[in-house]
Amino acid sequence: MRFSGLRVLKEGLTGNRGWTAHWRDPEPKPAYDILIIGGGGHGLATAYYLAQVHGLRNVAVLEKGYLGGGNIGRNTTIVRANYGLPGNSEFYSHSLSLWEGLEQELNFNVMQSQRGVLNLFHSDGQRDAYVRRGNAMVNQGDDAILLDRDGLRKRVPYLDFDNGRFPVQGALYHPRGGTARHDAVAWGFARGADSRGIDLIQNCEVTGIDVANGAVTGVQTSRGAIRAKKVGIVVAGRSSQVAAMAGMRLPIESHVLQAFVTEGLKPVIDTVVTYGMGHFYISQSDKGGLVFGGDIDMYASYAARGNLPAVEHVMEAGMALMPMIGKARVLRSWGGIMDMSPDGSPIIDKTGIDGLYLNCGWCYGGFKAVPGSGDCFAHLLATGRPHPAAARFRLDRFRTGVGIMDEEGTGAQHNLH
Amino acid sequence: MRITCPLCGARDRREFYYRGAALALERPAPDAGEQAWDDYLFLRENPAGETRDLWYHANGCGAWLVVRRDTRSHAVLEVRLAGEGAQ
Amino acid sequence: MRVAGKGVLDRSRSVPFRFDGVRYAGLEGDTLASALLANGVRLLGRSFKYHRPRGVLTAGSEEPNALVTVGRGGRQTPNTRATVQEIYEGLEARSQNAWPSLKYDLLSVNTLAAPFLGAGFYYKTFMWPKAFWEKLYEPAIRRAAGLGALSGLPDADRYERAYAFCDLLVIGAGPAGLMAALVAGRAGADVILADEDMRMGGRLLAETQQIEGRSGQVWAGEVLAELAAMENVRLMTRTTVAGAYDQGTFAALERVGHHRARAEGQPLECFWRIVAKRSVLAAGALERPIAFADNDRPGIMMAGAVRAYLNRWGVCPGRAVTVFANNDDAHRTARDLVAAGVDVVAVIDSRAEAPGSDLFEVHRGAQVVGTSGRLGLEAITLRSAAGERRVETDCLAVSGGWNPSVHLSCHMNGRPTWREDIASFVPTPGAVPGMMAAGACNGAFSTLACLREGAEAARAALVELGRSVPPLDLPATEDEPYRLTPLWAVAGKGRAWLDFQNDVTVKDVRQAVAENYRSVEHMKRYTTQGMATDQGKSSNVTALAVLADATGRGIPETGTTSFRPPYSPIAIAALGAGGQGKGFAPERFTTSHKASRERGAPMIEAGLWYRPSTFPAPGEKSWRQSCDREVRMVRAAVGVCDVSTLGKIDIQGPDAGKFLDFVYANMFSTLKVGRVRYGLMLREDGTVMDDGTTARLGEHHFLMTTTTAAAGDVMRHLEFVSQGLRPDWDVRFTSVTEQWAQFAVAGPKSRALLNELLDAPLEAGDWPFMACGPVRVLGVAGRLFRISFSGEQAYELAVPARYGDSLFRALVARAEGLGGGAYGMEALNVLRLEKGFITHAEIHGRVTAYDIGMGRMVSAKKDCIGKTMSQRPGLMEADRERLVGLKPVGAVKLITSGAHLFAKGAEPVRENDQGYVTSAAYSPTVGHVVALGFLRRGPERLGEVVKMVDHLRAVETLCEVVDPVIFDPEGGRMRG
Amino acid sequence: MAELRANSPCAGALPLVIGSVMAREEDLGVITALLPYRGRETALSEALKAAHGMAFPAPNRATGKVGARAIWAGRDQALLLGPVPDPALCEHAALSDQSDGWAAVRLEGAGAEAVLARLVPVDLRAQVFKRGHTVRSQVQHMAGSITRVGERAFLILVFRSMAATLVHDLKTAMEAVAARG
Repeated sequence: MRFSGLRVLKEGLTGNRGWTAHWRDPEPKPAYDILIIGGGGHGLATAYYLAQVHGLRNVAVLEKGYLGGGNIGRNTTIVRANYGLPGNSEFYSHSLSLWEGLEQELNFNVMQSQRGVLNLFHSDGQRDAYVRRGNAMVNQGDDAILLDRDGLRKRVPYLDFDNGRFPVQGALYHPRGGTARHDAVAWGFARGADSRGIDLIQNCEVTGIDVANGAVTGVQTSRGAIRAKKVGIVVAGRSSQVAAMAGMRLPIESHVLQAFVTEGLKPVIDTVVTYGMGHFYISQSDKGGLVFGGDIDMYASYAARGNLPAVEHVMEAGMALMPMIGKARVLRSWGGIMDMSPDGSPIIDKTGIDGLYLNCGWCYGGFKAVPGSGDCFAHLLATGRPHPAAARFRLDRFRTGVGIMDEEGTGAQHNLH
Repeated sequence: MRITCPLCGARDRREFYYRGAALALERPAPDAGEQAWDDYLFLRENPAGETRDLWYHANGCGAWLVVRRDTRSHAVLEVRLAGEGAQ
Repeated sequence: MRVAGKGVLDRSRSVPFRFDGVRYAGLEGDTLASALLANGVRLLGRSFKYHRPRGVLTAGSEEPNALVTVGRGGRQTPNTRATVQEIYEGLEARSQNAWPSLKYDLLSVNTLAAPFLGAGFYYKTFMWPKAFWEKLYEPAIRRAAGLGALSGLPDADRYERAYAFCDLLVIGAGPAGLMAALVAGRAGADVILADEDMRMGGRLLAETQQIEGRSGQVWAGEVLAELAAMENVRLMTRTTVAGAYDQGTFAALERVGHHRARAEGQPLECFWRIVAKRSVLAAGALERPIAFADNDRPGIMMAGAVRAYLNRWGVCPGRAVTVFANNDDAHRTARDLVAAGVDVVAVIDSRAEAPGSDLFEVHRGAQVVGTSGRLGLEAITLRSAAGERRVETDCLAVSGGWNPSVHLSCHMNGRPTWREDIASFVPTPGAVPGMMAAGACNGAFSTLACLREGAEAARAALVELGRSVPPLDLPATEDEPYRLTPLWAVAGKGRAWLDFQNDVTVKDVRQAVAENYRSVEHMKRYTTQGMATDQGKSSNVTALAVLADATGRGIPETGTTSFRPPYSPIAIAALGAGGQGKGFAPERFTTSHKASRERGAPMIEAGLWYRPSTFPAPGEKSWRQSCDREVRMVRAAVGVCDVSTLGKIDIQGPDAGKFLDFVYANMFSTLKVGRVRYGLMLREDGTVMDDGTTARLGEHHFLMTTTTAAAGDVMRHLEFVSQGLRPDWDVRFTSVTEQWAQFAVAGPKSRALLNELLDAPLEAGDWPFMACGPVRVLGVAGRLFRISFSGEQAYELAVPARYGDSLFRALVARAEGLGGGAYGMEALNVLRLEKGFITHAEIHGRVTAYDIGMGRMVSAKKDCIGKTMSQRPGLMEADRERLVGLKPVGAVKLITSGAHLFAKGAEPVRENDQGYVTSAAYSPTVGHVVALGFLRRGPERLGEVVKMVDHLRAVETLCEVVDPVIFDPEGGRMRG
Repeated sequence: MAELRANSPCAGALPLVIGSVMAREEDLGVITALLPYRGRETALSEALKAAHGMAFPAPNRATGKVGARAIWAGRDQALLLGPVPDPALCEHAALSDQSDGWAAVRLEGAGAEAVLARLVPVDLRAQVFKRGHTVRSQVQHMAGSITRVGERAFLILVFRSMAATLVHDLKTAMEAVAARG
């Protein structure tokens, strides 16, 4: 069914009885050409692009829970392409270009809103580091503007410019950045993949990966064995467990990142603000809730929930930066499982096992990558060759030291990125 | 979250710095080879369940601790001083 | 209106307050809701989506409808629950989400458009034309959405955070909680009893059952008096335990000042972290509505709430009350009303076997299928065996049964257990370690059962803690069974509300299912059910029952969504109390701070430290003028700079030398006593961690210097290596950063300056470059290091910090006598750039020793941290970006940090990127900008001209690649 | 030739009396970090007793009395407060002069526990934290050392450079406690 204002009108007038399922619930077939393990944003996008770009239909997505139930169901919805290092630069640029026009492509309103992203700086050193990054963005063909104090004050007058512990000097402004409705992205890709014939199989947990003489032959699941020529692992925080089913150890440590939303409020923050000194970022959703978060809790965890020290640090940072949000009440807090890599950059690559492919290491930045990651992973799965925009996301870069992408410069400690 | 420091007793998580897998205590010989060093520095078991990791009592006694924990429940099972038979 | 002889508040104390500008009077102990109901005000708010008129639904914090804004300016508080806000003289509340007024709200037209605004409608439209989403649709949606408004002003109130500890935390002070606290308190345990209400007692304040022949209120008062007298019991009223975290940590919010006019210095709220060895969850239960057509009008309330307003506040929300229920409990509402002399129209009970009454009419097997009344209930439509008829009534008390408050038991990923007999979820034992549920929140609804479970839970907890518990006989009270037959939604046409605030109806849930959003999470996210400010406290269970019915699954199979902290919303200002202004992080001041400020030096942050950027001289208009002067001053005479912020680590022990060899890339065990050496420290991955000088003060005694930024990291790193990797080595270290005030004295006249202060003047020959040792300065024992970060003949003089201020003043005064003076960070940066010395602008975490031209410093003679991995192929590539100096050679003379480097003729695009500038500054010494940067194959390209492009600052400059050391490459001045 | 003047870390900011609580700067005399070498803990303790009359403190404990105290300061570390350390100690431990490294504040009064409950994430109530007990913990955001030196009195140590923040944090908490009445 094609969505449109007219359809909404027609259904409204006829008692909304005509709406049909956005996707089927097919029984798994005994065999597929390609199996994608993980029905989160990245997995669903991969499925969509496999069908849309490469015309592949004999594909299934295996999801142990419900579609979009991973980190795409619990993130802070920021979309941006403001990276500084080769590899990340071209990839996130590619991803952002796919975001622009995603509604029309998917015929589903994912409510992408290019309200801009501000990265604040507090010292000359930070400014210069952001200038270096901004110049890399412009070199890449993306947009970046250096705002001084006054320019920033016009944009976000409610920051505590003068009394803050780390006075705000200015910001790197990325106008094309913004937010999107996270669940809608998963649903839009799911609907798009399903309508192109791809099987989305929920409540189907993968329990084993079958490998024969160095090549993958299929998977074992809670709903029986499924054969496949190629298998793609794209399960974020669960990457290590699934890879272990194929006897692999990954350069991944799983951590918990908390995020927060306040009660609904009338419009007050019309952009995305990132406060480097305090590990704090905030935006306001269309429903009116302030959506914000900070750094990970900093201990390996699969609990998908955090603890108070991280919560309080985020809130203190918020009060230091914009004390006008003090009376906003935190309505809900939650945690997601982040697959942290040794350089803070992702992996989209083949593995040592023929036909087994890997997409992981998105740390806490996976949401904005969803279209790009899906497109690049689909390209790798379909052609066996890396997509040019993701060619540097190699699994072996840590061992060889070639092309490490440590944006934070914090070195090989997984949780520091 | 609270961790019972063998020296200070049960303390709030905010007093501690987290380093990662206790594997970091098993430094390979300089000539152990590429794989050994890849295992040591980058590759992780990353278990969903019992794990051993390193914490530093930064705002406490300054001891490095090896903590046996469950990464699903956050239960703390055992805490020992690093370098004291903890490996 | 008030009902004579009812309620437990002080009738003698009238309290004036305002709502929407109108003056009303209430009584002390009233909430805004009870006071407005007493004044006959029923319309309190508008719903989120359709802006439907809404009134009070509940008598507690779970209220979804009656949300108001309290206060003004920096104290304006939106989305305040009228059912929780206590009235006080001067209280000013306003309705929200309505325009122009609560009565005539323009956006209530939305309700006419409802057919087009069903579940998920916005995902299906607003997509054409593309540009309109951000320009037209989204702004309109955002304006309509949201509820109350922030003032946009900094929060003007005080908040605080605190820690508390106890053996047993009792959550909720109803019958179960009171009993638990009493048992534990009498046993001598360390108890905290916390309750969100202004007054403890829970449902005992709202009911009429007797305990030990006394009213519940009286009994509760006696227990509270006893508890208050116990030293080992802490009573926390107005305190909501909002979250359960690991190892018995709980988050709680105490509302300290919301119930009275602001008092000076008084915190408005206190955020508590409570650590408890054991906890008893006695959070009670929340009544759930029944979904039927137009069940959302003001005047339609929960039956238990009507009882609470009557029995606790002496208020009846209507003149002619009707009850609609599926259980016995709701019949109490009718009984209490009749006893209070209020007209009860009828009790409509969906159960054929419902009990009768001689006090009021009971319609068995009947249902309410519709209501009318524009801004408040006027009549309902009753459907019974006799058919449908209209019944005049201005208050409908509804009960679909009670949902135990399982929330906290689920904060650690536990899922509640479905109990068919009470058609509700109850906590799963063990879901939160050390927590036991008791009373209504555990599905025990009679007063006696609550008392029993409370006592038993406390006893069990104390036994686990190894305490003996004296026996305690339960007071005599009612033990009526809880009888209900589930009724979730009344069949029929029209919109039947589930989530009142978010305007989610039964139809929406059914449509979500039709569109295959069948998982409970999909349904929630697609319809927004349970996502409003009440998080679906009264509506979620009913909604998932409707979902279960629509999908043909059972309720337990359908399951719940996740319960997440906080139980009820908490202000960011409370969670982040103290973070405002300077409180976010400690401030570190050097001993020369005061003197520097007196000299007008602007201070800049360096990590947590403050350091002077320049020392402006009279007449200087820009920092550049001051900086240039300070640089010339150091090169020509002498300058003084506080370098105390650098980390200083005292390292001692037989294995100290061996230890330094292991943590530094280069060799230290060979360093002679009384000498200093520059050291490069690597991370284990082979990248540069830090650099600095280390002095050998004795055979087994070294003093390591770190950069200001990395001081803490290096200390932690050394501890790790010592405790974790080399526990057998005998080496000890401790930070002495704070013990010593240390000043750089740099310039040709540095020795002359020192000689004015040192007890024993320096001869030309002694203290050669990189020498160190003890000295006496103005009679005080200090240390002198012949090291230079400026390229001049320079020393660093250290004295105990107590003398820092005094010594700095003495040094600067004498330096000025020699044509010198103090210099700041800007000059320091220029001086080091002229010499090609690196800082963290260069060693930014991604570079190796090889990249900065120090590859040879990684000693081949020994192992060290980072050595092996620094030899990974990728880190040895000649093609890497490596350190070079840059100077402008074209018409444009500007070089800017953060600019990128390209081959002279190349397009400035990523594919051609060859490097970047890390530091740049104008050098008055050489008369042009000097800069450092990283360039592919840099050292092999000296003399080549490259193009620097800074898109952001619109600068493009031709630069010659030069050696990083631009000034005095032979280092004669430094050694001289 | 001019002499160098000594300044104390909290000079000008203390004393402070708010409600029932008083905060004043404490002059502890010489402060020496004692870090016993491997296997020398007992020998050091003996030497310490011989020279200064107090044993090397066990974790979370302070030994000695006013004027000559040793407070446990972390793994293999104690602070000797007061006396000039006997050179004999050097045989068993690394000694490091920290006389100028710490800001020392005495917090005293009926509300002192309540003030610290707003700053320190450790249970410092009299029934569990008795005279002679000490902890290494944090004071708001600062690493510090807290010792009970009396019925209603605590000794608080933080790094000297953070003295102003310590005073600020104490003052804020003291005001809040006082305002509660």
